Amino acid sequence: MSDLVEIDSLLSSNTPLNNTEDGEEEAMTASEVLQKLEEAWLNEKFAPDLLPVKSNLVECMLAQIDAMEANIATAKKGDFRISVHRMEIDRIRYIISSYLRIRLAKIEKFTTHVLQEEEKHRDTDTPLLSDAELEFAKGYNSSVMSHLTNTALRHMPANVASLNSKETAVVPLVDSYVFLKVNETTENVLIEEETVDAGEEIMDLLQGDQHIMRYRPVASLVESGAVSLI
Amino acid sequence: MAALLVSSGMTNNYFSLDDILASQETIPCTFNVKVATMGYLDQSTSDVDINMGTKLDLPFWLAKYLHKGSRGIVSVDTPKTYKEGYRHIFTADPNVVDLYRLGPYFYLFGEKLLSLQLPDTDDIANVLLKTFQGRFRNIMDGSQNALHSDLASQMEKLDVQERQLFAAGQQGLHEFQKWESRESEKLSTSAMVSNHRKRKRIGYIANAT
Amino acid sequence: MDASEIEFLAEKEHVRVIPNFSQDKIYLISGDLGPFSAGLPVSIPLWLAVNLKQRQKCRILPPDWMDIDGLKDKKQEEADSRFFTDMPSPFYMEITQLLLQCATDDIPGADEVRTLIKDIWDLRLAKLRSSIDVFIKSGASHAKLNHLTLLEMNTVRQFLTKALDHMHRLKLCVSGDPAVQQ
Amino acid sequence: MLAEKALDLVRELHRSLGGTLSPYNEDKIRQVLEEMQTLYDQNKDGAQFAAEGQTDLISAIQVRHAGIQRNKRCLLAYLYTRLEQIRKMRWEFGSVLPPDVKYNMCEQEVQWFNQYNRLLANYMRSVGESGGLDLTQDMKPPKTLYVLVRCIADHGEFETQDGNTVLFKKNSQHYLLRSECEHLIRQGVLEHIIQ
Repeated sequence: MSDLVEIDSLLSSNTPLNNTEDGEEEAMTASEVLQKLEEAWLNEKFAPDLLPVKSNLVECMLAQIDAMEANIATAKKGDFRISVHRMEIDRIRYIISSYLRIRLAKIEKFTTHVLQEEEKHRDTDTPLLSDAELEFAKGYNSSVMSHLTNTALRHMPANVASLNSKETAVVPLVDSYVFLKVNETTENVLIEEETVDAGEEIMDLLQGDQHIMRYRPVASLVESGAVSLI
Repeated sequence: MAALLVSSGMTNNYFSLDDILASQETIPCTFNVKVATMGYLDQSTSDVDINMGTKLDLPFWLAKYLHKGSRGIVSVDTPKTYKEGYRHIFTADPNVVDLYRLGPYFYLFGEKLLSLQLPDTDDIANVLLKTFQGRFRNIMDGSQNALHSDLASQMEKLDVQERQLFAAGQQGLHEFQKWESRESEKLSTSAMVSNHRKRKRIGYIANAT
Repeated sequence: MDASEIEFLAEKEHVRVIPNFSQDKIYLISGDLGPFSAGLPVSIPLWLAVNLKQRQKCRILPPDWMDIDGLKDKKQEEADSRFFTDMPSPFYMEITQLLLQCATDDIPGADEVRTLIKDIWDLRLAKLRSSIDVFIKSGASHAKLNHLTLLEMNTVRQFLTKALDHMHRLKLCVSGDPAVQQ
Repeated sequence: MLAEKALDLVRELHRSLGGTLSPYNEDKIRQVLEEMQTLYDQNKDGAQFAAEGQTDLISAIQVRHAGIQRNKRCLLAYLYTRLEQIRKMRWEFGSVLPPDVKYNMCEQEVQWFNQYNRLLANYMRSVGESGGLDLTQDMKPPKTLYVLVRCIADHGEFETQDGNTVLFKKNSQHYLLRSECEHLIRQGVLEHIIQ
């Protein structure tokens, strides 16, 4: 019982967690991490393409859940708080599972494209995939390719017996429409490129406003957090 | 399982079955050269070759391939449905037209046609957009209200993409109603499992008789 | 998105309850709750409030806006306005649904509240449909949707985005964009 | 017409989408591959004569080449779309498929299913620090910790997380942790009852 209180206070939202990477101090409380994770989940859900992975947030929340579960295990049976903590754990686990599932579905759908993009991201601060996702993507890609090869391609005439991945890669439709909410006022956003019969269209996105528009013009704003997909 | 379905729409990708079916729609072609030994493509004659000047309806994928380049093997003409006569009908009253019968991939095939640079390309492009805008309200109202009336007849005149749109409208409404009646709270058997069950039951009955 | 997921988001909203038990602060990952003192109001997330109510451990205090006269005015305002009015809660529908399901006895005039909220919802949805029609006919490329709630958006999400995606492609065709014409 | 059989494959699969997987049409696949080979052989012969100046053969070569490409696209789309369906089955049926569903798959597809199963299991095991996360669970937002369920069919004994054993007898009702019976509900063994 005393254990519960002790670890509980460790996990109180007032205690900043050390969520640092490459030496940069960035202290966030558990509830802030959860909030960020929830935003990442919704953005991922609505964005037509795969967004850079938020491994830190996922790992941090999983660790919190583990600690809380260890905690519950030591608590006295029938403690009112156990069910409350359990319900919260269920809610957080749902967000994490759903987030990772949506990512897997995109990785499977756009495998070739995702692997190409990952090349560009790999050595930056914002890798597209986690290590586990990368391994999964490679495995998935090769399983599909060898299936197509074994069942069809290798029985085809030599001049057509391979796949041109440029031609066949399934790519996300970044021109799809999305709903969004503006978090930070951003001026002069290019909404429509200039076309033959219409000029370009520029507008200001004001904090608090909600819009429906194509994803492409705001893709970078989603990544920076200036807008959220809803 | 909706969470696992990345918004798909009609992607024009290499593996898309819809795109393959849309590119099977035919286009009136005239052969500019003789094509030896391929006479069997023309079912109206028993000639061994296709002779110069032969008129033949070819599927889009073949017409496009033979048309490209400056010395095109075939010349292409606008399919009847996209010619001026029909374009007038679409603009005058888009809602009475049975696009499925004329299509069924009215828009998708229409988009493909544009790449052939027919003389009336601009007019075709315009009529595609105007037709959709003109039919939109009916599709929306139908999909939001057609709960008790006959769905099949509502959807009959819609082209494939319009049907998908209609279905999306219906689904949004149904999901909301399921939520309102608290049905969405219930954990349920996955769709494939219950489909499989039903099918099996039908199978047993069929075997028994 | 599933309506049940929007409900899930709505369940984070706080409501005030009067517990019939006492309990020290609970340190949740999402923030501290309590302390709970029997008979004293305390603000907790809806998911917990519903759970406590089901276990008969609290009485729920309806949100300020869940009041018959206020809702009548709101309904009139919505009917009079061409635009969507600002709702007192971005999750008005979900909160009403959940509270009326588990805590009818705590909501004065529960049936009338239900009817009024549903009327407001219907007014707003009708407005949404006609504005969608105007939007598509105008051929505009984007629209501002202020004051529209998540659940309202969601009932037309797939339909509207599909329709706009389709129209976008057709517009590219008209402007002769070669990207479409493969 | 050229590539007619390949189109049949596509039509056949397109009709069955949304339902259960249609039987793997090995026969037709073989015919498509044969047509491709025939067109290719004819083109090889044709190329020789064309080189000798017979230009009407060059256009024939182009027609046949378009046919080869079309056959290829239809066949690959058929196989690829089936994989997408099979992948979906892993999420809906679980890691073991009913025999009659498996019956409609070819040997390589069964192998692919097993491979996908392994890939997914490896991935799920690697999530987090403590033994992974089962992503095929928690498919809906949680509402309650415990759920009331009814057995749709006899399913033998079941050990709950707290060490008790319950007997899943047809029509018997149980009050279980949601997390331990969600799979069985999705697979149609148990039915969730809302009070």
